[in-house]
Amino acid sequence: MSVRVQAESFDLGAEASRFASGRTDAGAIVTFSGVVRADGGLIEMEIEHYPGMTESAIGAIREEAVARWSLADALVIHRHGRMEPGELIMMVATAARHRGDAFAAAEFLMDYLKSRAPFWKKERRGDGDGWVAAKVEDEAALQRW
Amino acid sequence: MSVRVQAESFDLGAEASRFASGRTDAGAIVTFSGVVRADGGLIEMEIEHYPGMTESAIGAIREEAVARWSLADALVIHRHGRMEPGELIMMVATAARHRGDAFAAAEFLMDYLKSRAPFWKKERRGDGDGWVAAKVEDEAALQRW
Amino acid sequence: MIDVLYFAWVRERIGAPKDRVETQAATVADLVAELRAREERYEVAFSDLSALRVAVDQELTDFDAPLAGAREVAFFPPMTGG
Amino acid sequence: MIDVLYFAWVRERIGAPKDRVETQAATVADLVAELRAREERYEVAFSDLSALRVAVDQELTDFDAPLAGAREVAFFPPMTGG
Repeated sequence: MSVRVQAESFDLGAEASRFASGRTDAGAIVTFSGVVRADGGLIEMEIEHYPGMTESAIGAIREEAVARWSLADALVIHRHGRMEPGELIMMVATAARHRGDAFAAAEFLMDYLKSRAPFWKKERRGDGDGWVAAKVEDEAALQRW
Repeated sequence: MSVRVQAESFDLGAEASRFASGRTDAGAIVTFSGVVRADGGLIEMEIEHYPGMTESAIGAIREEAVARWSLADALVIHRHGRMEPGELIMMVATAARHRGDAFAAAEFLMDYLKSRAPFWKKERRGDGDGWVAAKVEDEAALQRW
Repeated sequence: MIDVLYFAWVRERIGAPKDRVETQAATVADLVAELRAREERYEVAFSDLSALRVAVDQELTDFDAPLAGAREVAFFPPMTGG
Repeated sequence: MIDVLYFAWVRERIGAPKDRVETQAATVADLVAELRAREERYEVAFSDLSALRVAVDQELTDFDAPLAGAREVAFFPPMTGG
């Protein structure tokens, strides 16, 4: 399964190993993992999503990356629900013949997941809760593709 | 150990897990892994290196990446000796607060390892052996940093 | 009948994740106008459309999009995935 | 006495990984001239300096680099790591 949207945690090492194993066609494998940072007294992060649209939006983004950079493979795992600082939120992995394509495709996937996949992060702190605001630079990052 | 030069194979999953675990300071973790491709009937790849200089050159490249992108951590593992198609040649991992820095630092490390770390690849094929020629585009890639 | 879904702070302001709406609205903007006229909490949630995004049948679109044949419309703030 | 190291096809053409050389060469280029005068295989290995790289005491440098105090000089083709 190349796109997974799940509440459960996942094992980066096991996923990276499985993704990389047995490849003799792709010389370059890139992974990106997003971790909940303990900034400013964060107690917990809760991610809301739009079931149905999440899977189809990520699937479409993945397909575009695979076609655009002739990827041998691409994987996206994204969690929703509650997670604590230090926990993995999501990962992407890309496999390509050459490193330039694997890096570009991974960055493309991340830029699109940030601003075009229907997830919303809420932070729980000692002094209350708050929705994370979208960053202007994340929207701007899409312009380069 | 943040720089390892070794003949032994390594476990991408275990390395990635160890590198990522327990981070609450860095929200973004990037790994790159290089795999021996089975192109054109490749039977085996043999990598020669310059003991002593290899470690110091990679150490210096790593330090520069850490300083330039304020990385929380960076790891480089590079093998020498013989390896077959499908085997991992090397990996880098970077940890930063934000994804842009983690990606840029990983690409910087790769560009420098390609052209400035003293490794030389020899390919063994059915029709004979040959040293891999340095690519003009790999040397050119250094200009962007 | 259209299912209208709300996410994140839009859901919180409206106080519900979903409405089923009987509407003849031709576009998303027309639907928004109908919702705003309902109650104060809708008026508040939709007061600044520049802070909102919309999907029709699970595809991102804009407020001019036609609603003919649509089964599901969702309103939410800019996404913060990754 | 300086250790002169050869890697990859430079090593193969010279037929040895290392020489210990007694030299008064002031620069890398002077050392190369001395080596080329030794034997045919050195002449062949150093025939095109643009295809070679040099490190003095394990630091990359160029053929104009001075050798005063150097303990180790290495010649090799452009690197192909990663």
